[in-house]
Amino acid sequence: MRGFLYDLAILAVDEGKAIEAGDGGFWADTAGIMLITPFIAFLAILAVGKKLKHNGGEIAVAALAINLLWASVLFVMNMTGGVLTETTFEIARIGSDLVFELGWAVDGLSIMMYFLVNFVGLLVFIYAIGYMKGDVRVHWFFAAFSLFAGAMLILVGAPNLVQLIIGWEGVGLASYFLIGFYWDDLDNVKAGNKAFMTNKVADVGLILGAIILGVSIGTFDFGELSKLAAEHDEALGAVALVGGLLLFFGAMGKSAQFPLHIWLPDAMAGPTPVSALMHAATMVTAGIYLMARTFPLFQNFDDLAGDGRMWMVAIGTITLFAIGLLALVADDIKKVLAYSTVSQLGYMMTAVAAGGYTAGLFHLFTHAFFKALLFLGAGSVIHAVHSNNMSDMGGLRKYMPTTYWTFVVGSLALAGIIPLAGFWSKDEILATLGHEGFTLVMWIAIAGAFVTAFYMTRAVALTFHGEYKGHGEPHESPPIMTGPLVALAIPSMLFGFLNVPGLSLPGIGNFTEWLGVRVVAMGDYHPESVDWGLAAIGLAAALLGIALGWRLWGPDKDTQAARDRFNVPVLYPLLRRKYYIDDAALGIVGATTGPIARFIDWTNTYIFDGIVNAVGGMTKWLGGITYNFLDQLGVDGVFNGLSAAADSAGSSVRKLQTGRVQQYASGFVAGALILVVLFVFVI
Amino acid sequence: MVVSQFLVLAAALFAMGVYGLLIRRNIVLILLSVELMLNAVNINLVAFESMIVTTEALGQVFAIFVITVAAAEVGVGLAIVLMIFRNRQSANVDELDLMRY
Amino acid sequence: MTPEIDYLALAPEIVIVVTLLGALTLDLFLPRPQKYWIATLAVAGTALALIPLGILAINGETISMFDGSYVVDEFALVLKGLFLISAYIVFLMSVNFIESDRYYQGEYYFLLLASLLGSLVMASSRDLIILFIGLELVTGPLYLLAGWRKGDVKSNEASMKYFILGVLSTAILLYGMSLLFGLTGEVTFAGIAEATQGMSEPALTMAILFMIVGFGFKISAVPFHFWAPDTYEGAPTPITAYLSVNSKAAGFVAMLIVMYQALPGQSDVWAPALWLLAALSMTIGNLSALRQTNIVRLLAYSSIAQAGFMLVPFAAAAVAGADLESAFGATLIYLVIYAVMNLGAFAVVIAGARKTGTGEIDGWAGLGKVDPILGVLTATFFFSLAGIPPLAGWFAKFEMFRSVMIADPATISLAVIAAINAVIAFYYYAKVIKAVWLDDAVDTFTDEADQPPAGALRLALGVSVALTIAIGIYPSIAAFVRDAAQVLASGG
Amino acid sequence: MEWFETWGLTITVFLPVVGAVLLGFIKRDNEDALKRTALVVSLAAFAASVLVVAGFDFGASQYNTYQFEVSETWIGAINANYHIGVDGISLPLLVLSTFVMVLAVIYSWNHWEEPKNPKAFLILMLILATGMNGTFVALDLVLFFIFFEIVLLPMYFMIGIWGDKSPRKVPGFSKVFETRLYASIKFFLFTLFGSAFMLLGFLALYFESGDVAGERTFDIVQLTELGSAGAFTGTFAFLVFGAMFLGFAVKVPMWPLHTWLPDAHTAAPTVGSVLLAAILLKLGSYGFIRISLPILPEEAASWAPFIAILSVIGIIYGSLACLAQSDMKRLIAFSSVGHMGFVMLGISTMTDVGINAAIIGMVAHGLITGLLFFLAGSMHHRYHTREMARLGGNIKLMPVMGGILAFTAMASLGLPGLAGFWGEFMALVSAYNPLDGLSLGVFRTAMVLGAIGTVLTAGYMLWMLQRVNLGEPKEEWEGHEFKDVDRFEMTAWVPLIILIVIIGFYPRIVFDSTTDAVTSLVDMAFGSDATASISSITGG
Repeated sequence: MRGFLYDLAILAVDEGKAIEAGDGGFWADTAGIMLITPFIAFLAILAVGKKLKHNGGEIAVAALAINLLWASVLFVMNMTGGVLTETTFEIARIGSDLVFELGWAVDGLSIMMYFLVNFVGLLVFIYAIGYMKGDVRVHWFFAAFSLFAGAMLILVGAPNLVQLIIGWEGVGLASYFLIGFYWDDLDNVKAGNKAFMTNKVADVGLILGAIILGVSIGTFDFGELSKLAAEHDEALGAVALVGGLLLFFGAMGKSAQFPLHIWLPDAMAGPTPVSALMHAATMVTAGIYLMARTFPLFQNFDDLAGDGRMWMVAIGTITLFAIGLLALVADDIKKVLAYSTVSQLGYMMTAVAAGGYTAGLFHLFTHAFFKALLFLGAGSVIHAVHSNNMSDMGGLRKYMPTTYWTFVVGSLALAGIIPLAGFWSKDEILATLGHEGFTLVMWIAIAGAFVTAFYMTRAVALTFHGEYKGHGEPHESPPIMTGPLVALAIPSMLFGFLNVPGLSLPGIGNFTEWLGVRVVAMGDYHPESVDWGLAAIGLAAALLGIALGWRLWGPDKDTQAARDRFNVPVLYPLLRRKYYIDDAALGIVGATTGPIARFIDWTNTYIFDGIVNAVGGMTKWLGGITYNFLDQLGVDGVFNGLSAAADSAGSSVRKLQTGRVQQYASGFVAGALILVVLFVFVI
Repeated sequence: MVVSQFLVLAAALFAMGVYGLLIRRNIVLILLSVELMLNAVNINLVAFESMIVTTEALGQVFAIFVITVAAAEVGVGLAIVLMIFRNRQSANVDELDLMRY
Repeated sequence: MTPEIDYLALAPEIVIVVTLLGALTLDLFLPRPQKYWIATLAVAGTALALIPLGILAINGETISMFDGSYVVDEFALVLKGLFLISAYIVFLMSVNFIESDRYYQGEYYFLLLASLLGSLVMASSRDLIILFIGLELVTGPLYLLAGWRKGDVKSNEASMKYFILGVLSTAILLYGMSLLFGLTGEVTFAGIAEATQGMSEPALTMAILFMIVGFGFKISAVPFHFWAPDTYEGAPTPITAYLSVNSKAAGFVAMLIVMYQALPGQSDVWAPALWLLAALSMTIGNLSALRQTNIVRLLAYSSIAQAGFMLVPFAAAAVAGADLESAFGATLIYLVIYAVMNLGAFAVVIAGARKTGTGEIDGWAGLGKVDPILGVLTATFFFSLAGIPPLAGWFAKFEMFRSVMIADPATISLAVIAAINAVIAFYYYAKVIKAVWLDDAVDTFTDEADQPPAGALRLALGVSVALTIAIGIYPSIAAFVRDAAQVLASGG
Repeated sequence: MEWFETWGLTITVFLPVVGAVLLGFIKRDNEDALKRTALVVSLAAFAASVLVVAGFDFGASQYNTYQFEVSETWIGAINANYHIGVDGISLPLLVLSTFVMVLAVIYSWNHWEEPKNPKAFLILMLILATGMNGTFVALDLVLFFIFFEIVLLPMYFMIGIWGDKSPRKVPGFSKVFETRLYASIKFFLFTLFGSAFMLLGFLALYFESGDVAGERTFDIVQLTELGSAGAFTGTFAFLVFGAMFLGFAVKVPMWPLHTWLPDAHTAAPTVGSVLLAAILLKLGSYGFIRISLPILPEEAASWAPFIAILSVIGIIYGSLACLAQSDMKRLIAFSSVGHMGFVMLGISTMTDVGINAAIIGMVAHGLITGLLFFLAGSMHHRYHTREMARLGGNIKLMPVMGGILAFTAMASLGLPGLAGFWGEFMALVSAYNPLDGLSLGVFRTAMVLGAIGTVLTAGYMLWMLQRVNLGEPKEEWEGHEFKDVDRFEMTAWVPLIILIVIIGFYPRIVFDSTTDAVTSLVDMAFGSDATASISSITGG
């Protein structure tokens, strides 16, 4: 059936904007297969995975390959005309009109995500077959990984909030499993717990938000929600602010927004493919996706689109800049990438919150490719040197060229160097921010671009340049791993052109249009033409970052050594006076960025982590109090006390039984007399 | 005729009986106290009968029954006394406190 | 003029009289080894007496003799049935118990039959004198039976205590009766009921209270209960059973008749008084039972508490618009059910003591593993006493509660007290079950442990367990007692 | 099938006890015969209940109309009848009960606690089954009371005889008790205390019905009609509700009457804990839905905020207590307090959503916590300890068992897509928008606290997994041969797992039975404007 999206499309038409969309026919009706195959793979791998050559890797890959077929077909159909339909079936009906449904939406947004998840997912799975070879319980790895894919697809395909929650917690579960994949070491388990618990806290927001919105409008259906939002429905308006902010809080958890980002760096405890697919490309973007799905809600109600938006943009901004700085001091290459991911998520969130629906999603789209690429590259390196620390690397470019070149491509894309993908998407964000009047934010974002380029350059330099400081003889990874690197490098380079403002590719239009007719009904902004001035500034910031980074961590020995002194900047001028000007420049940079970064690192470790640990400890302590004092002594004590009392009463009462017959008789007579006195004279 | 004197007498006897039963240690004397109480009852009955004359002289009849039963009771009582005396060469109730609590 | 006598109506009593005379004569001629014939005779006689009872019940007409002083109506029949059946069970318990003793069986059965006769007479009495005779006939023989083990000082002491307090209570009871007679000039209950209608007179109040004290002794209600534990412990167990069932029942019946028949108009006096006794008996009885270590003493206190429960319905009678029938019926039903399950409990005690060689609860540890059947029986009877469904006890408690659920602070408060006591009571009943099933066996078992209980005892157990479960699952069996209640409840 | 219409329920209820009698005649040492008989009997009872489902007309479920109804005079004198029947509300619970009983029998096939005595154990189990099934179908207060109490006896013996023998120091007492003894008597006394007052409440209703309707009755159907017509109000209703509340709240158990539960669950033998958690706790909440709410609607509404508050305290409190446990089984026991808190929260909203939530919550909790106790039992069977400090790396020693434990823990923390989610989620939904006239403040606070409760739940469940399942096994288990899940355990557990998933993704299989009945129940109790709380503010 055409479903809610179609209604919305009609709504768009009412606003006089032309849309033409097919119902996707067979491919859309059967799109649900994509939501199921990974679960079949999951069970199959658990059942027979151990016995297979690649421990079930082939099953997982096969499943995603099938999915990618559907995803691609739909993607193309959507380019060439648009697809718009949903399929749902009822899983519960309470009373007359509280209905729960499962199903799959097929529209620009979900198709984009289907494609993203399945494309990147497939490559990562293939890569993982090589990466995980010979590792422990590989079959469990692929099982859990397939579980993730399924849950993620359920999430992105969700036509309503409830199914979204199901997928949402599902991916959380998978990430718990995979972060704690090496559970023999309890630290990894704790990292998994931390991720799950942080998200669970955020989910309280999601669930309450869903309830408040859903109950208020009588359905959890996204279409209804958007429609009513577009109509400025009163019942919805009444709860828009609180509901919207609660949803945003939920999004903050999954998408690692400050201050709930703390779990993501720890999540790097999982195998690298996991970090690539879940903690960079797809899962962490679920929050952005949620914001996009419910975008009309955030646009059409003054309080939410006003003050509410301020808060959300602020959070996003802090995230994109402050957390980005942390990447400067990390030595673990995966940590560098993790912080960078958080900062990029900050960009997306800022954009979507600011009303840049397309901008945010486009950055989500491009980022998925080059961040996955970077992680896989890092994985390839780690696989080679058996260490996460850049202090054990260096000079690897001659050992592993493919990895090097693809990694550089990814870095440049991330840094936002024209004409790579990152440049266009980041530029669109800047443009949107400027247009929506967040000028300050826009400048912070530009500074962020500088920082991004800065730390990526550092990463590249320390990893691939200088001389090798690790042990053994590093070697290029097998084709099964480099293949995906290349396959990801290409889109990282080219996909920027999919959405050059004002450029409509022949026959297929551009990303903005694919994202679907729904946008038009939501009064979002997307630039119609490139603002080259702004682009130039952004580009300049990036280049500056690269230049300084290169100067600071460039390949000559001294500065390679300087990297170590960089952590103690006060001493630095005393040790090196040679290039005075450079020293000055370096001094300034070192003296400023260093302490700031370390301060933020400190707050990160001691305040936000601290809070989490404190909360955890506190809760346990409270539990102790509740149980040992309240329960055992208090509530329970009352019960025990009572019976103890009855007991002693019994012993005292029975003392009456002295055995002396005449005392009995006295009691007898006394009783009689008391009765008489009582009833004859008193009453 | 006036009944009240008889009633007072009866009450007094009854009270004495109770008193005796409570303080006497020797079982035989206790039995006698019981006799006192029962006779108090008889006096009551007869006195009442003399006040309200019933066709079947119920008072006297009742009294006779009481006397009979009293006799029986004392018979039983003495039997028990005998039994106890056999076992412990004493008729003192204070010593009977094997069972208590 | 000679009063016309309906011999069929008197048949049960007559049969018993013949039996007890027979027992006496047989005892003269039988050599010691054959003495068990006396037991057989007693059992047979009791069973026989049930036949005319049945006929009368079927005729169902009320026969009144001696100017209404001696009435055989449904109510009387129900009670006679109760007395006969419970006596029957007690005889069954006695057979081996007494055989194992070296004392005179002849007298034993003679006295027991005499006491039974007393209770039969009393059930029909509708007049102070006959009531008094009946009561004394019930108690008199028991004084002696309590001391049946002549050589055993404990037994002596038991009978002595029982006797002294018994006569004291008799005296007080009689004093009350005499006052009542004096105030009304009547001895028949009907007459008294008329005369006391609406009478308000301190002397009358005193008379009523004295009679309550008298009955209170028989039903061992607090504070007239002191004799019970000691006597129960000292007396031979079958006699204890008889004391705790028949003579208690006799006391209750007397109380029921007098209160509902003779003094319905004075309920505002006796109901509050009995409220007090009920509350005291339940509470004191249960609390004291908590700490008992001897199973018989525990049952003694339990029977005190149970008496308290049985008194509860009386208390309801005072409340305006109270349903006397249901109150009366409640006590009666409780009495019947209590009789069945308490006899069962004592039968278990006899069998158990035979196996474990002790009456101490701890000594029973692990009995359930040695003799599961006996263990199950123990659980059945004690849970039933605690009032746990689906065993007969629940219905007794249920009816008791039902009778007091009248919108009145007095009754509601009593109901709450009863409810709390029901919970306390469970604790000490469970103590026995815990010992039998939950505790690990201590090997104090006698060499007889592996043998099943003697035939007669098995029969006794069988009868009572069957009744306990049957009534519990299908209480209508016991509910017919209520019809009997209707005869009297509404004041005759 | 005509005859089945009349006999179906009776068979379902009494077949087990008949089986118990049969077992009585089988030699004690003939273990196989005993087990087989028990299995056949419990299977037959389950089959009967399934036939009931098959013959159940889901279309016609106006509340207070029952199917497979039987009404025979039982205690004529007090007008108490053998009146039984099922409707959409009791049907799922009845099936749950017969179903879990079968699994319990299968599980105990090779899991006997010391002192080993299969005969006694199986007999008790079957008696228990009769009590539980009976409670769910009883339509007469006296009958309900009887079944409600019958359950106690077998459970008392199960805990007392086969329970945990370790010593336990009890505050307030000088001497140290054996856990099983302490727990069994505590369990019994608590429940007895509650049900004594419950009985008083029933009796009060009985008399009142006489005054208002002319004829005194214990019949739930008639009383419901009277109640929904507003016959019982004022102080009377208040007291009666209070009395019944005591009875049910102890059984649920609601804070602060819960303290019997951790001890009973911990001390009971595995199968005992399973049945206790899966079915017995439901008797209380079922009582609220079947008796308190329809018969005393107005009173229920005025008690609702109070109940909601207690429920929420229970949720938070239970979860916090879990975080302090060192004994795995005790942790699971405490988790029940929290989960039943959600059930009661749902009921307390007095809405169709809430009550549906409660019912599916009961079913889910039955399956999940039942499975958790199975697992705890099996692990204790192998490790001979439940101290989480000594466990660890279980999933390495026993991958299958560890996996199932992880799965169940996830289900228990209410993971969406598994059965546990719906009860919690819908309870929160209903709490956001309770029956018109109830204090929004209280219930919405309750909603928020409840949501926070879910976080705590996740917290202790993960914590348990971390300490039991993950990490490296402790040295003391070096060289131990651990037998992973055996086939009896599998047979007993797999059905539960499947059901948990199915209900998680397709809750209709429960709701289709309950929803109409619940809706019309709420209609009947509070007037039709009260139902469809969702639409009541959106106007559809």
